[in-house]
Amino acid sequence: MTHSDPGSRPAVVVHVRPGAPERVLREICAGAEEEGVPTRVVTVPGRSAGEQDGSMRSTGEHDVTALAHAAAASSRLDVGIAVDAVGAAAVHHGKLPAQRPVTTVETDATVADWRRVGRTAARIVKGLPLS
Amino acid sequence: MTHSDPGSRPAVVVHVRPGAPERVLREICAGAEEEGVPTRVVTVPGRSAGEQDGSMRSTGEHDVTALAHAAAASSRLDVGIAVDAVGAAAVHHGKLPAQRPVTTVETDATVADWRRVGRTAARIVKGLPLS
Amino acid sequence: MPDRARLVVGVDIGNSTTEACLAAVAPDRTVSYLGTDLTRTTGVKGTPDNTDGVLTAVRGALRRAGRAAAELDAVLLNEATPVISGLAMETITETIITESTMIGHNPATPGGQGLGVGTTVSLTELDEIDPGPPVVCVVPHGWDFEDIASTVNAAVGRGVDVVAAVLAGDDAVLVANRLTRPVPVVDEVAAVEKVPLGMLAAVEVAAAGYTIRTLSNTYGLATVFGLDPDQTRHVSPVARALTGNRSAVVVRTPSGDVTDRRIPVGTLELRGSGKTLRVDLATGAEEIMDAVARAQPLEDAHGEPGTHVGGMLAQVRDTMADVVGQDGEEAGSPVEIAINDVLAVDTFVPAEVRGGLAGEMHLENAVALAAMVSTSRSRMRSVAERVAEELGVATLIGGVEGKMAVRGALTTPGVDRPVAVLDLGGGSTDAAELDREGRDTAVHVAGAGELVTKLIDSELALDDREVAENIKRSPLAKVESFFHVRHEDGTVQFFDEPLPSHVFARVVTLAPEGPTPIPTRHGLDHVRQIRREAKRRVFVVNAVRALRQVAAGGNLRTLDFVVLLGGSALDFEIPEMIADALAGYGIVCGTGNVLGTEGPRNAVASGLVAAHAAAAP
Amino acid sequence: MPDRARLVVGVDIGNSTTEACLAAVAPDRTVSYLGTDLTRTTGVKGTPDNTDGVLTAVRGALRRAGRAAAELDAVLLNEATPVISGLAMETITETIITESTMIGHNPATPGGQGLGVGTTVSLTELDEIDPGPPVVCVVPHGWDFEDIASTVNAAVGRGVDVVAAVLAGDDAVLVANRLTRPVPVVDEVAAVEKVPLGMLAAVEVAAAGYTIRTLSNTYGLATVFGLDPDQTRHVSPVARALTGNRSAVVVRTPSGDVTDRRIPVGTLELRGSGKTLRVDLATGAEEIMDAVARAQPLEDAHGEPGTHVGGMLAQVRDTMADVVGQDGEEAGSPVEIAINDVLAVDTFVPAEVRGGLAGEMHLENAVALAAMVSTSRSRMRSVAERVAEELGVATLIGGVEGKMAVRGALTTPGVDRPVAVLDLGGGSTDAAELDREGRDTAVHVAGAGELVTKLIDSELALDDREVAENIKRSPLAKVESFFHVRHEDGTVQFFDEPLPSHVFARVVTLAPEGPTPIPTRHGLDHVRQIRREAKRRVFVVNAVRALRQVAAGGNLRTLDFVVLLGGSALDFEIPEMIADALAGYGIVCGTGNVLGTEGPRNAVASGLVAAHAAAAP
Ligand SMILES: Nc1ncnc2c1ncn2[C@@H]1O[C@H](COP(=O)(O)OP(=O)(O)O)[C@@H](O)[C@H]1O
Ligand SMILES: Nc1ncnc2c1ncn2[C@@H]1O[C@H](COP(=O)(O)OP(=O)(O)O)[C@@H](O)[C@H]1O
Ligand SMILES: [Mg+2]
Ligand SMILES: [Mg+2]
Repeated sequence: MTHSDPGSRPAVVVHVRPGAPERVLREICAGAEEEGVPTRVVTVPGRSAGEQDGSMRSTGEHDVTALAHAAAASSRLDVGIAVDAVGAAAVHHGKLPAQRPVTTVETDATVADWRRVGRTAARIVKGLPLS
Repeated sequence: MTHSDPGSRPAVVVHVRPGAPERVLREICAGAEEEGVPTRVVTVPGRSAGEQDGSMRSTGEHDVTALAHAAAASSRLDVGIAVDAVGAAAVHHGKLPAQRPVTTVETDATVADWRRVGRTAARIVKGLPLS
Repeated sequence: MPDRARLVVGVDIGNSTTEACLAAVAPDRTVSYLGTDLTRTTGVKGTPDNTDGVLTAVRGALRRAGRAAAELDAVLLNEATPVISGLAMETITETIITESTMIGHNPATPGGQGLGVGTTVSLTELDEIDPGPPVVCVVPHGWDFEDIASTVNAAVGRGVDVVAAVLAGDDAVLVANRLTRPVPVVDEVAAVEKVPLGMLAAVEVAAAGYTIRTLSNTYGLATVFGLDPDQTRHVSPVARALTGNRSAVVVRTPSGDVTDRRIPVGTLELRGSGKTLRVDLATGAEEIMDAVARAQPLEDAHGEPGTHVGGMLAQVRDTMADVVGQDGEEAGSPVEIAINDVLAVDTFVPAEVRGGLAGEMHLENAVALAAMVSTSRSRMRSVAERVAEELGVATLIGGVEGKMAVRGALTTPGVDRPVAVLDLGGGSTDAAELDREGRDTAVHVAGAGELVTKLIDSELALDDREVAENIKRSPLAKVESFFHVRHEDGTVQFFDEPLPSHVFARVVTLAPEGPTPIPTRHGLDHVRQIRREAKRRVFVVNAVRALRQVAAGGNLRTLDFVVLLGGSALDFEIPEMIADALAGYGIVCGTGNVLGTEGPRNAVASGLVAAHAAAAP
Repeated sequence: MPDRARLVVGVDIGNSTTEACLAAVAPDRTVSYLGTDLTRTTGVKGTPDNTDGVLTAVRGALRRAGRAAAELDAVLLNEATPVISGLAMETITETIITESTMIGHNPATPGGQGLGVGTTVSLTELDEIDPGPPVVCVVPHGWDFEDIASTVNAAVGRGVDVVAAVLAGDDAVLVANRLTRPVPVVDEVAAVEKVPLGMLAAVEVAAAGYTIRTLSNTYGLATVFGLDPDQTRHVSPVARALTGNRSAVVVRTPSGDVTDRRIPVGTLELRGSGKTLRVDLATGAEEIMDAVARAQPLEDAHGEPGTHVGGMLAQVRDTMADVVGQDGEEAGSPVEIAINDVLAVDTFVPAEVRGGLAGEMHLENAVALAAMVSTSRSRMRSVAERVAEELGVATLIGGVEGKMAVRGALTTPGVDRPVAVLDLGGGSTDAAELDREGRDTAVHVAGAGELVTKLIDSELALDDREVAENIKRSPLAKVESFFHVRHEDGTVQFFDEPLPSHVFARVVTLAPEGPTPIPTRHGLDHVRQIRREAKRRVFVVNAVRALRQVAAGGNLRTLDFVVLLGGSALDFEIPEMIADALAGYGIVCGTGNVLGTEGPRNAVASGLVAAHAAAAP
C-alpha cells in the first residue's frame, strides 16, 4: 500500500515508460512546476502497469490511461500523469474510473499541449478550472 | 488495490472488529447518516489490520487508529472509521499520517460521542467544520 | 340577467407569457374558477401574431376543466396597452495606456516576489551589458525557460545587477525557480516587444494571497521613480489601475500615461410636467433618475441626434413604430409614439484597455437604460377578431391590465383593500392600486426581468443571454471535486457519476441535466453579488418608484398590502428583497397566490373574469 | 545660530504607538535624518506613564544611528492633544416571539422536503389518535430515531394523516429516511416541550441549496392558515423572520406573534454652532450624522441621563476625567471636558430571539458611537520633565500633532503644497492641511482602527478582540483539506504537515504560526464583506468628513495631494478604499512614505524635527 505513503512529499506522480521522449516529459513537468505543484517522476518498465485492468495490455491510449490511473493512485495528491514510449500522455485522478482520464494527448502533440498536460494535473490539485 | 475501486458507491468505510458493540456501531452510522453521507461497514477479523505498522500490534488506541486508517484507505471518499472489540473508535483520513487520526473515543464514551464520531467522518467528506 | 351560468375565459397577453383563466359566472354573479393555463406569447404583444398563443392558452384551460370550446360564452382579452420596452447600454469611461507605460494584467502565475527597479534591457543584449546600475530584463517570445535562466544567471555572475524580469510566455515560476539570485518575474506579456527598452521600470510581485503595495500607491511610484509633484499627479491613475493586482510592471517613459477618459455619449432630453430637462448621460444613473423624477409625469424623451443616447432612443422608438405601423388595416390617424419612462442603472463592463501590452482588462463605467414606449394606437381589435373567428365565440376587450391585476390579486388569501400590486414582468414593472373607495390607478415603469438578465450578462462579460438567464433564475454552486458541488448556501451535493472535467472547479448553475459552467474567472460570491445587485438595482428601485406613483400623495406609508405578481415574482430572491425594502414603510408585502392556488400567475386573466362578472348585465 | 550641527530627536506619543526620529540640524538649518524607532505607548496618551515609551523609542533611534544619549541637544515632544476616544454600542431593535409561534433556527440537517400543515400532536399520544385531519407530530426529548419512525409509521398505517414532524434531537434525516411516507422534519428544537399542542402548524423544508418559499411569504402563511387580512398583517413579521431559512415551523396560536420592537435608547444632545440639536439614537446613523454636521463645530454632546446614550457618553467623559484629573500636581483651574466629535455607525448584532424554542438568532440593529473627548488641560509638561531628568537633555514641547504630521508628510517623494494628511490611528482619524501660503489647519474626528476592530468583533459575534484584530489586519483563507488552504484571492497554498482538525474547513487568518480559525458558521466572503464594510464605514466616511473640515470652503476639490499616515495606513486595503473614494474629487491620494523610507510612520516625529530646524534661532 504505497499509494498514500504519508512520508513522501505531496506531488503529482508521473509514470513514464522507458524510452519516453525526454522533451515531452520536460514540458509536462514544466507545466506543473509553473503552477507551483511538484512532480515525482517514476519510470515504469514494460507495459505491466495496466495489471488492474488485464484486458488492456495493448499499446496506445489504453495503456497510457491505465498507467496514468496507477500514477494517480500512488500520488498523495490523487493526481497522476503517464507518458508512454512514443510520447502519448494522459492525466488521471485516483477517484475517477480507470477508463475515464481527465485528458489525453497523442504522439503528434505540440509543446503547448504538453505544457497543458502538466498544467491540467496541477490545476486539479489546486482546485482551479482546467482551462 | 481495492482502495479506490471506482465501481463501489462513495461511502465512509467503517472497519469493525468481531464483537464490536452493536450500539456503538449503530450510533456511529447514525451520526454519518444524519449528515447525509453513506457508510459501508466491513468486519475485519483479528488485529492484523495494523500490519503496515508492525510495532503496533497491541490492543487499544494504536489498533483502532491503524484500523481506521486502513478503512480510510479503502474508502473512495478517503474517510474511514474503526470500532474495536471493546467499543473504542477512531476517525481517519487516507491522506493523514497513520499515527494521526482525526479523532478517537474511548470505550467509556457516550451515545453523543459515538454520534459525533459518525458526524465528524461525514463532515470531513462534506468539507464542513468538524465541530 | 341570464338564468344559467355563463362560461367565460379571461386571457392576458403579456410580453412574454399568455395566461388564461376559465370560469363559470352564475346568474347571481358569483364566479366559480374552473381552470387556468399559460403559454409563451406568440409574436410581439399587441399584434395579431398573438392569436396562436391565445388559442393555445384558452384550449389548455378548457382541456384541464374538461370543457369544450363550444360551451364558451365569451373570451375576455386584456387591453394590452401597447407598451414595449427597450434596453441599451453605453460605456462612459475608457482606460487608455500610452507609450506602454504599464502592464497590469495579473497573470495567474507570476514568479519570485518583491520589487525590482531598473532600466529595461532585452535579454538578447544582456551579454553585452557591463555591470552597473540595476536592469530589468525583458524577454522576447520564443525563449526557453532554461535558456532565459542561464542567460540571466551568466549576466548576474558577471556582476550585472538584474533586479526583475518581464516575459512573453507563461514561464515566470519556471524562470524564477532557476535563478541564482531570486527576483520578481511577470509573465504572459503578449506584446512584450512593445515594452520600451532603455527606460526605468519597476516590477512588483506580491506573496500569494496578497496584492502589490508599492506600484499601486501613488507615492510608492513617486518614491521608486523619484518623481516631482507634477509628475506624481500624472501617475496617480497608474497606481489606481494597478490596485488589487498581485503583480505589475510600470515603465517610466517621457510622456507615458494612463488616462481614464470620459466618453461623450450625449444628452438625454426629458419632457414632462411642463418643463424640458436635459441631463448628460455620462453623469450617471443618480442624476438621470433625479431628472426623470422632476419631469414626472414624463411625456416624452429624446436623445441628442448623432450621439449614443440619440441612437439608443431612436432604436426603441423604431421598434415600436414597426409593431404598430406595419399592419395596413389599422392605418389612419397619425401614430404617436412617446417614451413615458426611463430607468437608468449604473453598471460596468469589463473592457480591454487600449494600449495594453498583455490584454489588460479594466472595468469601465457604463449606463444601462430601459425605456418604456407607448403609442396611442392598439391593434388588439384584430387579435380579438381572429380569436372570435377561430373559436366561434364572442371576444371582448376588457379593462386595463393593471386594474385587472389588482382584481386578480384580491383573490390571494389574506389580502384586502387598499391593495397595491407590483407586476414584475420581463420588460416593465407595473404597479396598480385599488383604494378603499374602489378608485384605481395604474402605471408602467421601464425595466424588469430582461434588464436584470442583461446586467448580469454584461457585468460578467458572458455575451450569452441564456447563461445570464440561468444565473438569474437559480442559486449557484461550485464544483469542488469530480464528485461533489457546494451550493451557494454551503450545503454539499454528491454525484455517483464523475462530473465532466470542463466543469471542474467552476462556478455553475445546476440545471436538471447537470451543472452548467459559468465562463468566468470570478468566484461564486462575486457572481452571486452581481446577480443580487442587478436584481436590487432594477426591482427594488422600480418597486419603490412605481409604488410612489400609485400611492396617495406619493407616500408609501399610505399603502397597506402589496402583492407581487408576474414571472419575476417566481424568482427565488426578488420577492424577499422587495419585502425587505418595503418593510420599513410598514407595508405587508408578499408573493401573490392568485385564487389561492396559482401563485403570482394569472392575476390579470382572473381579474378580467371578475371584472366581467361584476359588470355583467 | 550655533556653529555646529545639533543632534535632536522628535518624539510622537500616540494613543497606541510612540515614534522617534533622530536628526542632525546643521547651522544652515538643513536636516540630516539619522534614524527612527517605534514602540508601544506606555500608559494613556498624555500622562506621565508615557515616559518609559519615550525613553525606549529615543534610545532605539540613538542605537540605530550609533549615537549616544549624551550627544543629544534636544528632545522634541509633540503637544499630544489630550484627545481620547470612547466606543459604545447600543442595540436598538429586539425580536420577540410570543406563544412559541415560530421555530426558525435553521438546523444544519433537517429531513424530508416540502410543506406539511396539520394540528400539533405529541408523539406520546399518536397511538390514541383516530384517523382524521392532518397532524404534525411533536417529538419530546429522549426518543430514539427508530422508535420515532416506527411510531409514526404505525399511526400512518392506521390511517392517521401525519404530514410533518418536529424533533428535539438532531435526528431529522434519520427519522425521515425511515418513514414509509416521506414528510418534512425539523429537528434540534431544544425547547420542544414548549411547542403548543392541539394547534394548527405548518412545517416547511426546502431542497438542499434552496430556501423555503411558503412560510417566508406573508400570503403563503395566509393561504396555509386561512387568515383574514387583519391576521395576515400580524403574521408579516413571521414571514420576514423566516426569510432565507432552509426550514421552519410556524404554529398558529390565538395571540401568538413575532414582533420587532424598537428599544428606547435615548436622545443625543448636540451643542454647537450656536444651537442645541436633539436626535433620537434609534433613528440610526444617518440622522445622527446629519445632526452632527449641522452642529459643526461641535462644542459638546450629552446623552439624556438615565438612558443608554446617557450612560455611554458619561463613561467616555469619566475615562477622560481620570486621565487628566488623577495627578494632583496639575490641579488648579477646573478641568473642562468636552465631546468634540461623534461618529455614529449603523451596525447589527446577532442576538438570541426572546421566546425562541431552538436558540433562534436574529440580526438586531444597533448603533455604534465613537466619541472624541478633549480637555483644556494637558499633562505633557510632567512627561517632558521626566524625560529631561532621565536623559539629562533639554526637552521641549513642540507643535500640534496634525501640523507636525503635515511637515513630516512633505518628506514623502512627489508631495507638494497644498497638501492634506489623514492620520489613520487607533482612536481617531486626524486631518490636517497646509496650503500654498503656509497656513495650516488640523482636526480630530472620532472613530478609527479600534472602531473597525469592534465592528468586526460584534457583527461576527466573536467576543474576542484579538481574533477581530487579526481579521482586520490580514487577508482570509479557507482550509479546504488537511493539506491546503485557499486564500481569499483564490490562490492555493499547500502544507507538508497536515493541518490540525480544529481548523478543518474553517475560515482562517494566516499567522506565521499557522492558520487561526475564526469561530463562525459564515463563509469566507461573508467575513470578508463585514471586514471591508467596517473599514469603509469608519475610514472612508471619516476621510471625507475630516477632509471637508480642513479643505477650503469644505470643498474637497480644492485639495490636491492627500497623504495617508498612521498605523491604519499600513492596512492592506484601507488606503486603496480611501483613494478610490477620493479619486472622484480629482485628488491624488496614496500612502505616505515619510523621509522616502518610513512608509506611513514617523510623520509627526520627523515633522517635529523639521519644525524645530526651521524655527531654530
Ligand atoms: N422561475 C423564475 N425565476 C425568475 N424569473 C423568472 C422565472 N420565470 C420567469 N421569470 C422571468 O419573468 C420575466 C417574464 O415575466 P412575465 O410575467 O411572464 O412577463 P410578461 O408579463 O411581460 O408576459 C422574464 O424576465 C423571466 O426571466
Ligand atoms: N499592519 C497593520 N494593518 C492594519 N492596521 C494596523 C496595522 N498596524 C497597526 N494597525 C492599526 O493601527 C491602529 C493604531 O494606529 P497608530 O497610528 O499606531 O495609533 P496612534 O496614532 O493612536 O498611536 C490600530 O487600530 C491598529 O489596529
Ligand atoms: Mg506564469
Ligand atoms: Mg439534523
